[in-house]
Amino acid sequence: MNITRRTFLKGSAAAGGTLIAGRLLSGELETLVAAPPGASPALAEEWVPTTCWIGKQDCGILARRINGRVISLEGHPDHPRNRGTLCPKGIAQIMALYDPNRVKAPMIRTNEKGVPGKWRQVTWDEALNLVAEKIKAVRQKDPRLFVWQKGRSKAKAFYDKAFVKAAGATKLGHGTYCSDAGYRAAEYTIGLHGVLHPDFRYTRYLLCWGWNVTNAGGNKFCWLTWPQQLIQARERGMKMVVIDPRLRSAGHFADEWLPIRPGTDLALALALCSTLVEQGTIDRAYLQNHTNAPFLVKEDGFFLRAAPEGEEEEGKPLVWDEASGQAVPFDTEGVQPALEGEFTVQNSKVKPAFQVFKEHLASYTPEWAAEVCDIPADIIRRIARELGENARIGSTIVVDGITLPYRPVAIMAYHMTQQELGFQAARAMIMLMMLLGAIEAVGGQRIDLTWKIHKNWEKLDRVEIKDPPYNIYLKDSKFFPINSGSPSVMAKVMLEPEKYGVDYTPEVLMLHMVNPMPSFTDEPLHMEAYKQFKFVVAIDPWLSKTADLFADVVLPAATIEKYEGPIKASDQYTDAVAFRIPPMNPLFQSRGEIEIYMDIAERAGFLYGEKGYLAHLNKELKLKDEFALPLDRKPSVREIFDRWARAQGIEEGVAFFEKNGVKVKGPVPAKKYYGYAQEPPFNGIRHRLYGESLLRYRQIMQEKGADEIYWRDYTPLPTWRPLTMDQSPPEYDLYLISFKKIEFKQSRASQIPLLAELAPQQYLEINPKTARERGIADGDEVWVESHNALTGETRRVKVVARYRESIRPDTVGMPHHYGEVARHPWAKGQGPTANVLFFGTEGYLTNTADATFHVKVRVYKA
Amino acid sequence: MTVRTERLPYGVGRLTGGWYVLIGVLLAFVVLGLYAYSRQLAVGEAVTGMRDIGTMGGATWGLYVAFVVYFVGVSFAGITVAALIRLMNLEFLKPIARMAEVLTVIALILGAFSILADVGRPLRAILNLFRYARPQSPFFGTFTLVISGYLFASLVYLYLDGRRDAALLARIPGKLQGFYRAWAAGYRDTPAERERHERASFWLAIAILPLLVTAHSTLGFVFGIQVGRPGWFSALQAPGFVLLAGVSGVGLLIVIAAILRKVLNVPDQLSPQVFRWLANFLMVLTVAYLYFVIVELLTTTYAAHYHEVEVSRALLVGEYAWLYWASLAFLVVPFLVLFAQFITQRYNIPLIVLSGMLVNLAAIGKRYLIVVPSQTHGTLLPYGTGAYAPTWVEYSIVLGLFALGALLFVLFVKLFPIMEVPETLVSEGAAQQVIEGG
Amino acid sequence: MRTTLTLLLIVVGFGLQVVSYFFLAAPWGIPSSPAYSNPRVPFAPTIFILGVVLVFLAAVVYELLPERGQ
Amino acid sequence: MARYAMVIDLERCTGCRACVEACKVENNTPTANLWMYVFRFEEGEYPNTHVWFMPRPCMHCDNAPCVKVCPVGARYKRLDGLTATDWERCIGCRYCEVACPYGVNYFNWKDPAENYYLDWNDEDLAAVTGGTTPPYRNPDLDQPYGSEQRRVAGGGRAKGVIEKCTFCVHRVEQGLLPACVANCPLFALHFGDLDDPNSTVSRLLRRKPSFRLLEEQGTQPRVYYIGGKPPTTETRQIEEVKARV
Repeated sequence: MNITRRTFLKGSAAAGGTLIAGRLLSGELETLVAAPPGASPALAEEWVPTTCWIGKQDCGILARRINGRVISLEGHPDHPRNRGTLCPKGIAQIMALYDPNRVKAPMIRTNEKGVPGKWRQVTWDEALNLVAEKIKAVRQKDPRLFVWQKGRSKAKAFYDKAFVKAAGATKLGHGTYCSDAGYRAAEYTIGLHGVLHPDFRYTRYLLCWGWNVTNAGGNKFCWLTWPQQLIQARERGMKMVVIDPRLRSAGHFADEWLPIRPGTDLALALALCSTLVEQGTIDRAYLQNHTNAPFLVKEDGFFLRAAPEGEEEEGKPLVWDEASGQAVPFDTEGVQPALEGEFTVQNSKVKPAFQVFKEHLASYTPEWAAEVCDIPADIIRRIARELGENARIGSTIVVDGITLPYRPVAIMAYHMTQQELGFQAARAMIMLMMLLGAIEAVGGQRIDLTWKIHKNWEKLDRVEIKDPPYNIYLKDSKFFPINSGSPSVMAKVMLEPEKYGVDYTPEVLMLHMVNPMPSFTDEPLHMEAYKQFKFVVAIDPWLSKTADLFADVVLPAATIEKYEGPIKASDQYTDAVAFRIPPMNPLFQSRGEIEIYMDIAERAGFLYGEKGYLAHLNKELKLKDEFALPLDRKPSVREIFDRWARAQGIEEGVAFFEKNGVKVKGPVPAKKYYGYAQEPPFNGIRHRLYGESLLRYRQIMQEKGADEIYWRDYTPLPTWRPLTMDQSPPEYDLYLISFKKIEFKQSRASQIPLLAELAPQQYLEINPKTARERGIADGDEVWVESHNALTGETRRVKVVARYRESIRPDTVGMPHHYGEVARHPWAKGQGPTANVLFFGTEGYLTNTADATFHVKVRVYKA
Repeated sequence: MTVRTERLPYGVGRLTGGWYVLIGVLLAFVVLGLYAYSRQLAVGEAVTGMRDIGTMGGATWGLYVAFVVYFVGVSFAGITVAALIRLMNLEFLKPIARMAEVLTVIALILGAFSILADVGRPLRAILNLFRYARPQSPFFGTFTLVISGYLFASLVYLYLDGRRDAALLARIPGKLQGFYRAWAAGYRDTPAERERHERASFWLAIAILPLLVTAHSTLGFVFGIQVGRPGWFSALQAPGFVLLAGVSGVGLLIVIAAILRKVLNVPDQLSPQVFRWLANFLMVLTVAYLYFVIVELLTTTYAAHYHEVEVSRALLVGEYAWLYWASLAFLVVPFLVLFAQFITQRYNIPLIVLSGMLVNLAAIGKRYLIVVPSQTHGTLLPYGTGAYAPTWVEYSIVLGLFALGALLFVLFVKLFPIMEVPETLVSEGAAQQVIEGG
Repeated sequence: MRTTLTLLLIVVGFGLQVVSYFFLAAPWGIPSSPAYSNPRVPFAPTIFILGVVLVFLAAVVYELLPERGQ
Repeated sequence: MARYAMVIDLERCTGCRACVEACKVENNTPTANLWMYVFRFEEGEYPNTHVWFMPRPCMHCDNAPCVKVCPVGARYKRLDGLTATDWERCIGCRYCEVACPYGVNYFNWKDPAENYYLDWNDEDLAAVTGGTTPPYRNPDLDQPYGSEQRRVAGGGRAKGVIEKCTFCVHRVEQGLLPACVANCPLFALHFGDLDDPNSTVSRLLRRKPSFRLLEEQGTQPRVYYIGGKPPTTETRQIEEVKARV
């Protein structure tokens, strides 16, 4: 896209003469950098549209290119997610593009593993052949021994999924250190793939629950889009209550700050639910018609069901019809289901699930929660009242000509599920919004960008818990029936396979832009486990710490300078799709990942044919008929995308994106957007207020002999219990939390000099009161020592203490970056990652195998 | 024709072993300074401890500027003393007049070099100041009045005052004879010439005194009219500069006079009376300056702005406290010593010299404290506290400048009588003979 | 003659200073355009310095210039 | 002639420092030179604390202390009100820097070519970039600007001269917004002509109360802040950047 094509031929002869004469006196005496005006050659300026390669939300970029050299990356004005702007990382990545400290060429290790690597630069041929040979061998032996691990997909995850499928590898992601517990809770409860975010166009009252407004993203987007929508909402008058042990994250956007004790969000959510029920501000119509709240629950905790109709089918759950005074299938026409009361049906006492919930909540009073969360009871009551008032239960609004319920209250919560009770806390928060009827209502609680029931809605309800042997991350096991595929679990399993009933140890590991050592919790655990891999290949533009310690081969990946896509570009209101277009040829010897995968697959013998990589590419991209890739010829990456674009009906093919970067499809209609706007609403599914299947899993786990620690949080209704970390001895008197800084995005940024300059060093945020009690001055070096309440293990790191009044006195915080890229001049001396201090083992995992970024620590002067 | 070998007075023209060693040592320091400066030119001023004010948390003016101020301050003494001698007819002080004038000239040269050491582009600085200098900048005064005008005036004064001695010395044959003859420029020491010189130097003195006050004040204005730096903006800044200039200049003059008294072995010419007068003068200047210090201290601690208080705190109890109190002690102690001598009327030259040295250390300290803390502390926007520590380059350059000054002084001493030559030292007869012989 | 020349030098010297300071150097007032950054006459500061030099040179002239008729 | 000014909406600023980075890349400023800086502030005591953010470009004062003290007229006011630095005339005395109450001046303590974060002296890189330092060097900065045709654009121009925020004079003259304003993800930065009653800045200043930093110093800054209050002596800087060369 040549927005303009300018030449810089300025400087008339008249002006030039006198200027040059003048310059002789002042300028030329001392060496100057610039050439005199008018002497510069004609400059060819081009603007290449592409997509950011740093963050998660893939903002649109226009790369300004002059004479073939990219000189700046600017926000793409048409891209709905960033509207012509970029975050600091997006801007600064231009330095990553040119960084001579990138992995320039394929490298093969020449020393032993477990220590910083010594490397031999080799040709692509040599490296690819070696990798292919190992993969071929392991696949012949047992494809399960091949583990593929990725940090984050930087576009639609089609080419990597296709590779994993074609290779038969076991895939591990980063989600268990992210928000998978929240995803699982939402998929299970509402059926949508996401966590919690508001409908900013209409929301008027927002619980900002651990949302790091000024530093981090939230559900679905990384940073930029959410704050953009937030300021618009606030300028329309939205109130925001911040629930967070630190105020720094929400900054001045907080109308009110509830400094909650870490790890107690479930308690607060339950108390808010309890108060809502007590004050009666609940959306009965929603609960009756769209949730399982009226389902009758027997004394054993399971639903009362009608007699089975077919052989396979379970009978339909029954509700108490107040009109007819009897139990009828929930979907009976004209039924008026009771939410409260106790009934006797078929000689057993039954209660509607809502009644069970109500009784469950009885003990979770604000006074009780005040003790647990350290938030005064009257404030909890007031927040509940404000929620109830702002929800305007019963009101409607017309959007796109459709009359929809209007419930302008919502929660923004994403990574707050990184806690021991994360899954249930997320469920309780969703239930809070269910009570208000805000789920998928206008201005209410949103989870996905559009209404689309995820396959996990069914799957998570029907997990078949198996007997051993299990796979390496204990899928369908009695340990973690709802399973998010945790690398920490894999590490633990690799160290003690018998304990977990696993009968093999994986041998070959492929690391794709992932750096588990510093980025995941429990670095020591991962260190031990990764030593066991016989062959490790890393695909990465940088020499990650993990690769430096364990990789046998490192393949240099390109950064932004490659084709990648298609990339979803919706900001939740405007739909669009974009592509990453190389603004330059890949720097050094680096290559795009798709090319690398095709080459590996080709050499390992699974590129072509019906079950080959190309066939899987067709499947993942839904390329059919004339658009399908031929299965006997290796295409160029551009060709793959060209076929995809044409298959989408874009006549110019990928050239459209090379010219425009982003294809804006237009506003997302209410029909696609709101679950309530479906016919029937929510496509007829009943949201799971009551988690009957969770109870079932609990019983099966008990039957199969799993320890209590695994099954205790499988409860049909979220249930509070004291936290494992609180069992640490009293000298470990502080909670450690970690947080994200706007400057960095995991391992893609902390070595970028422009960013590292802004936040050069790890530090500990500590309340001055707490610090002074310990004789710690602002800027002092301190030891932070964490304690594992179950194993007694302690770990410590030395960091600089920084005074912050805006953090709870019983809590200290550390940013979760640093220590990620080996041997980069700007990564040196950044200090330890906070992740060394967290534990990745039982007690510090949720019941869904997600990681906890909470631990008790003590802090003392170094 | 045999030429009588006549020795020039005060060891002029004769370099003995000790002098060679001294010159060698001074040269070595000058070379060190030059080496440091060459590093600074090659790498940039990153080799200094200076950094930007604000986000870099540094001081952008450091040791160099402190010494610009110090050197220019020292120059005060020479011309003032010389002018006072002239204006107040203090005949007994005549022996120190020339050394005072030389001190002024050398101090000004060092001041100019300090500026060149400080600026980022020295060549441009010289050129662009002549081309573009703006009178609106307080720096204009420093450049035009202090460095150019003051230096030129001092040179003129020194030159005219030296003509008589030059004429005397020109009678004695030797390698330097031509030089003396040129300096004398036909001076024959006739009564008419004497009278004319008296008149000229009287008017020069009259003209120089206001220039002196203006020049030192402009230097004060460099700091004093800056509202942006707490601790600087003060009407006291300019007069304070003049006074501290006097303190350091007179102090250094005492030290030099004492050294020359020993080295040239002239206890009679540089009589205790001279030192007594200098001691009293120094005492008066010191107590006046102390008064200023106290007034300033009271103002900035009593009812000052937050930012001023920040700077005061750094000075009084913070990072700079040791330097502040040491400087103050080095002013108070000499004052007490001098005052005690004044009261008892029993003067002790070593004590006076010690006082002179101490007040100079104090002056360097105070100059540093004027320049630096207002940059590192109390910034008007809430930048963090800054820090500045000079590096070896800065120390070496300053040391080199001192060595250069000493070297110039030594060379002058060896080139020209540093004190007025009494008639008796150059016999009329011998001179006549030489002239006839020539 | 000598006195005249001396006085002339002083007057011219001060004159140059005043003229340069107020009229030849950069304009006075709050700078609001590039004009304030340039002397109105090139090398005006040099003229000022010349003025200072002339004033003091007067003393040299006064002393060095031979008496009339000598 | 236009009368350019910047309006900063503190209510919108999230302190992300994207403006800082946009400036650094656009103007090719060397290591540690933050022409645009964003303060992150904390006030009060737990739990009654307030956290806020304040961008700090050059104020382009109308009564600029730096312009007044510049001994050689290298720092000057352009006709459009931008406070410019002619790096070809600057002698590096840093008087502007000590005179400025805002701390916006940055001196080239080193040869800029050796002060761009990384050692760019790399053969493989030179093959692609032609050896420019930094590789993202912006050629627009090499032109003279204004009717006076002086060298005022960009940073990292020469060792030993002062540099500071130019309001992106090279962009403004082409009718573009300064890089920080153009990029601000929260649209907290605005730039325009105060003489044009319909410009965003004029309208914002009419609609909302504003203040300027250290107004009492009489500097008459051209940067206006809306939606907040100036920092007080109780305002503490957190997460400060103390980058040094």
